[in-house]
Amino acid sequence: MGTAFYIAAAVAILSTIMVITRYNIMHALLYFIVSLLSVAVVFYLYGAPFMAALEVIIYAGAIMVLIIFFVMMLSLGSQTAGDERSWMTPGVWIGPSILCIVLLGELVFLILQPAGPAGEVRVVEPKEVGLSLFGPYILAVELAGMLLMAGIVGAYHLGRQKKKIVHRFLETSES
Amino acid sequence: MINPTTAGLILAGILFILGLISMLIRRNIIFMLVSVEIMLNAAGLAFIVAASKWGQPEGQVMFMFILAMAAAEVSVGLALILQLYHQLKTLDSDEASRMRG
Amino acid sequence: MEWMYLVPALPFLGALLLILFSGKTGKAGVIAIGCGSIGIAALITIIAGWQFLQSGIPAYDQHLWEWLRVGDFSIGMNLRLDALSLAFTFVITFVGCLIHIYSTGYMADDPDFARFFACMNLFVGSMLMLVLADNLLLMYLGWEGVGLCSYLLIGFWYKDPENGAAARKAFIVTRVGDTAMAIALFLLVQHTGTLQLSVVLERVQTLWTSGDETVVWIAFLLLGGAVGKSAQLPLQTWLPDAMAGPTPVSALIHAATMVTAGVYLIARTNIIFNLAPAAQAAVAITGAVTLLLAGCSAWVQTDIKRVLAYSTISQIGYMFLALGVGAWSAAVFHFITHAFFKALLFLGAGAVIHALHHEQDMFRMGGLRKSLPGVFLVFLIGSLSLAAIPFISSGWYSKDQIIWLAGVTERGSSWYAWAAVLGAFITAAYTTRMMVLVFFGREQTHVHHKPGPEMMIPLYILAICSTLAGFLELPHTLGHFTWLSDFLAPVLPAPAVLHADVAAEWGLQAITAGLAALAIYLTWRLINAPFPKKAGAFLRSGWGFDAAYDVLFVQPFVRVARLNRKDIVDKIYTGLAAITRTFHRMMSSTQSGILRWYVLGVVMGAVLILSVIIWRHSL
Amino acid sequence: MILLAFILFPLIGAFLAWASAAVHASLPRWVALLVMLAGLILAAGIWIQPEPASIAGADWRYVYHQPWMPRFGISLSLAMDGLSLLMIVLTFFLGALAVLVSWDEIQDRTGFYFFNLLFVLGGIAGVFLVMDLFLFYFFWEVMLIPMYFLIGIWGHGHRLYAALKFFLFTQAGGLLMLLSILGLYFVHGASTGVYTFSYAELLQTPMAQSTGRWLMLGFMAAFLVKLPAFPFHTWLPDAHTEAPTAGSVILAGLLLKTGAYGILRFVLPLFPEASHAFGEWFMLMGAIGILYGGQLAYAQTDFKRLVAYTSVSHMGFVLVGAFAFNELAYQGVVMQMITHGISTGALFMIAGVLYERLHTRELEKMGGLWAALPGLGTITMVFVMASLGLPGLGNFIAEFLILAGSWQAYPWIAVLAAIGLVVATVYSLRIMQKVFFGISLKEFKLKDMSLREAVMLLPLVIVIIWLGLFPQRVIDTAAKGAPSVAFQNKDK
Repeated sequence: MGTAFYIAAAVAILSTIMVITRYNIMHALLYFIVSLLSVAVVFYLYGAPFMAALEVIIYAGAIMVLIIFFVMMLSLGSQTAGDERSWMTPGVWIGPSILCIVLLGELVFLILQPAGPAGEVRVVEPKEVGLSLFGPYILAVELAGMLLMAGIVGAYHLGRQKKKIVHRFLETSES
Repeated sequence: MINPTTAGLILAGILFILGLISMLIRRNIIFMLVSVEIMLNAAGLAFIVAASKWGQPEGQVMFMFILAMAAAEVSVGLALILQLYHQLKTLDSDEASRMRG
Repeated sequence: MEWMYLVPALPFLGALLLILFSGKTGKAGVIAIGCGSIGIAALITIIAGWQFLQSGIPAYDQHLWEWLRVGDFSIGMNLRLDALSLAFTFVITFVGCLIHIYSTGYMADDPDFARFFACMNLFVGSMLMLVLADNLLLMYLGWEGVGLCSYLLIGFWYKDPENGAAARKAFIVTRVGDTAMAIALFLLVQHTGTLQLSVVLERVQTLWTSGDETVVWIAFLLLGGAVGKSAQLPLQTWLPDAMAGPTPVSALIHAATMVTAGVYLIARTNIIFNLAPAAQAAVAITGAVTLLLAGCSAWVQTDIKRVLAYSTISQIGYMFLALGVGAWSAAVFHFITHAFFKALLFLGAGAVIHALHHEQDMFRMGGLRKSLPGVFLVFLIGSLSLAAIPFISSGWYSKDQIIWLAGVTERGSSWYAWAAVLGAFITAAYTTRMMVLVFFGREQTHVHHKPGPEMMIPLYILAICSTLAGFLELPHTLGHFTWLSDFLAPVLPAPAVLHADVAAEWGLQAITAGLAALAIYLTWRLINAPFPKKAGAFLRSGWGFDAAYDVLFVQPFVRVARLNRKDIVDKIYTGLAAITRTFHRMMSSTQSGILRWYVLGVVMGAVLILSVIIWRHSL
Repeated sequence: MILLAFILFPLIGAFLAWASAAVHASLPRWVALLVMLAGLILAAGIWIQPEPASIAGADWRYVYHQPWMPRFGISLSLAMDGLSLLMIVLTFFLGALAVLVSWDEIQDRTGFYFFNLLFVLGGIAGVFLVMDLFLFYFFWEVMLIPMYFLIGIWGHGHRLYAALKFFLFTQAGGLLMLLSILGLYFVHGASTGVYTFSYAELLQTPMAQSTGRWLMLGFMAAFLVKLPAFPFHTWLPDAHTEAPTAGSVILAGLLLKTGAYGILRFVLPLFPEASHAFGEWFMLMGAIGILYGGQLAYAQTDFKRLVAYTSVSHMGFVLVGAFAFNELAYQGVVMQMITHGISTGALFMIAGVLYERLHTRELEKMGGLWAALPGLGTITMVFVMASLGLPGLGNFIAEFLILAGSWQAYPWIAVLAAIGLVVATVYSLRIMQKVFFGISLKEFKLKDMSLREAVMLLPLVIVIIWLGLFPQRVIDTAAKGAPSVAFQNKDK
């Protein structure tokens, strides 16, 4: 495990911290892209070059850009940042942080438990991945395809600008 | 020196926890979506590390599924946020609490 | 004798008619039905009694119908006429008839005339059922029936809540005794398998020997029933309060007949008591103590009817004493004379009360000797009997027999005899006090209207009877005439006299007579002497029994009832409901709709699960 | 077939009554009354006619059997013996009176009201006749739900609370019974290979001691709640108080009897061993119920609530008698079921009559009514006396037999129960004092009983006196329906 990993890991952690502390959503998203890129480096270091490429292309490229465009479309200006500032008072941090650090401690403890022989990093070729994807996991692939399809349809349906629909339950509770 | 698997998993854990903290403290619903993405990504990292430890392709296969799911989730999630924003004129998730028991 | 069933049936029928046609028959109709049914019953009794005496059979049974039969256990609606029941039936119908006639005058102005006669008829019917029953269950029917009528008639003037309270007290206190009696019946059913009196008494003798535990229990429980009905210690408290009823009721029910039901019961089951010496001793002690305590209470009363009530308790104490020493026929003898003279006294008192517009306080009476000479005369005759003035009063013959036998029978003791003598002294004292206060001295309340013939004629008849009834039996000292005990002999065994000494009897009679005379003299002289206030109040309240029962039983019951009105058990279920509701609220409040809280829940769950894993791992 | 008629009469009548409401609002009353009278005549006819030869070696008078779901061993199996016959007569007698009671009281949605009323009665008739445990549970539920509506729709102030409480209590008990029925079904199937709900077959189920005891407790749960026994009685005062008069009459007169009937018909014969084992405890429970119910009855200020607690007290006698295991007590229990139905039903009717005149049930607001209502007072007196067990009235026979029988089993429990007689006197006389005696608070100008009220109360008076003086007819009939186990001495 070389220096490259530690640098990439440090960048990933730092940028993620930046993500969760920003008030401006644009800044946060850009930091998240940095985080994703460094995680892609880590993927590469763990012998998954194809996955690293996918991480960059789909996650950082497609998904993040989708969110960024979405944010831009809603044109959330400084008002949101102000909201964010007012919501994220230091007091809000304390409880969740303690809880999560406890959780992290437990995770680390479990990870550090000796389990099996410590192996070196082994490269798994994209070919192998492809073979097993379209071999034993073909059904899962189909399902993933259907999920994406459903995502498209759902997004289209929900995203349509139609006249304001108030759900009947919401309506009754309002009255 | 800790071995690569442990190091990778700890990194995944840290990233996941950071996402979780974000999830807990944010009220802006877009940020919450992003937090979910952070956590999904961390989970994917754990799979990759595991794949490299055992030298098996299954970990990477799982990552691909996570990727596909994240994509679908983001698209539907964003559409929902859009609707919510149109109806409530805010992104505060606490405002969308009318379906309480 | 075949018409015997009509004796109880006619009063019942009369009561039924009076209830069904209440208010539609007019006063004459009510009188015709009420008095007529009892009168005919009395006639039938006399005829049946005559036939019975002629036939010489020990008992006449009449089977009406089968009441209930479960397996081997069978109870018939059967009547049985024998010497004992004939004596009681005669007194009941005869005195009952006279009191009915008297009531037509006494109650003439009452708006509930018909109801009064319905209840009275019902009472006579039940009482006849009680004495004519051939089995204990049927006797129990009459037993409770007279209790009901007593309740109805004590509370006859229902508008006053105090009368209602007195009525309920009478019913409830006697019910306590009745329950004891019921348990005795269960024991008899269990061991003898029947309640038919003749069979029970037969089997009892083969099942147990004298003093066996079970038979003693049975006897004690029967005694419990008897003391309840006959107002003996410790259940005597209801009788003085029962005077709240109209005076004819007091005369008929609370003096002449119903209260002697206990005497009848014990006399009827004399074989059982014979087998249970402890219980029989308890009967005697109950009688002796009661006659003294009640006599003392009678001494200090101000209400004329309460004097008579306590005197009744005391006189029944004499009967119990007689029963307790095995002088069965003496008890019945005293019952007969007492029925006459006490009915006479009550009716006389009623005439006084009626004449003075319902004034019952003796200290507001006085001097009535002149304004009510007829009443004075009969009252005097009754009082002489009550005070047991030798030779000319029936009370003397019967009471003297008891006093004598209490000392000399096998189960007797000189203590009993002395208690009885002392009781005679007290009796003479309070009787004199009553006479003096009511009829002598200065007239304090003016007489409004004199009693009419329908009231006076029964009084005269009773006066004659209470003089003549004494001659049914004469003591050894006066020729030893024993017609009544001979007549009762098939049912009631003769007392086991240990040492019949005529000289001693003379002596006892002399002492008794002397004490009575002394009592009369002292009372006459000291009528206005001051009496210690506290002791007077204590005696007047009947030795504090009422207060004690109030604290011991009534108050706790009422208090618990009041506290627990809402039913504490329900709290378990409402508590359960409240807990469920609280859970519901807690669970429902977690569904706040705020997303972050849900996430927090997930996180906490994860922490928890991992903690468990680590904990198990580290084990 | 005649047995089917007893169930179908009320059920079909129920629908007819509902339908006839569309024609005229008062028509359902007549339909209901006719149906009930027809049933009563039929039942009385069976009772009067000489007994037919017993069927199948048992004491059955009539048997009707029709396979229904043979796959699960469920059949439409009806049978009538002396016990069922008496209960059926009582059902139709009180049912007819309940219709009369509701004549003027119910003016709202009469069709649906009489539909429910008749449906309850149909369910009760079913419970008394059915000899298949599956159908027994079915009818057990059938009588529950219309009763819920009767209380919940036509009741007084807190009717919804009372109805819900009634429903929850009885339903909880009923579900435990269902569990036990299923348990018995499978235990029987496992040991004999025959899976059946038939009562006759299940009678001889061999089972382990502990199994039998648990199953018996399941059955008892339903019956104790229904009876109701202390400490499961608390639904009763609420339900009785809030129900319309006819509802109270049916509740007290019939529904409670299904619990007692269940004990006699199912618990004792199906689980003789367990019944003997737990007998003393259940008797103690009954004795506590007698005293506790009496104590609480004394404390009440609401007329109907008071009467409701007297029911608790009186049904305690049933429990005491049922587990005494001898013929005296058994006959007493049957008598108590009938006489309690009549006397308590009558007291509820009287409460209803008073409510129609005074518009209150509070005892504190009554008093001195004798002057205005001597007729009603006389009748009340009869039933108050019945309730305290005056000899000459039916209740005395019942209580005497129960106590005499239970004395032979456990004397100390009989003593406790006998103390109940004193308590009964205390609370019963309180009714008379508070309602009819004492000073009247105001000058009541009330009319005494109307013809309709006389017609519904006088038969009850006659019957209660008849039962007190000539109980033999009932005893003879009931003897032909006694579960044989009831006579077994516990020593055997």
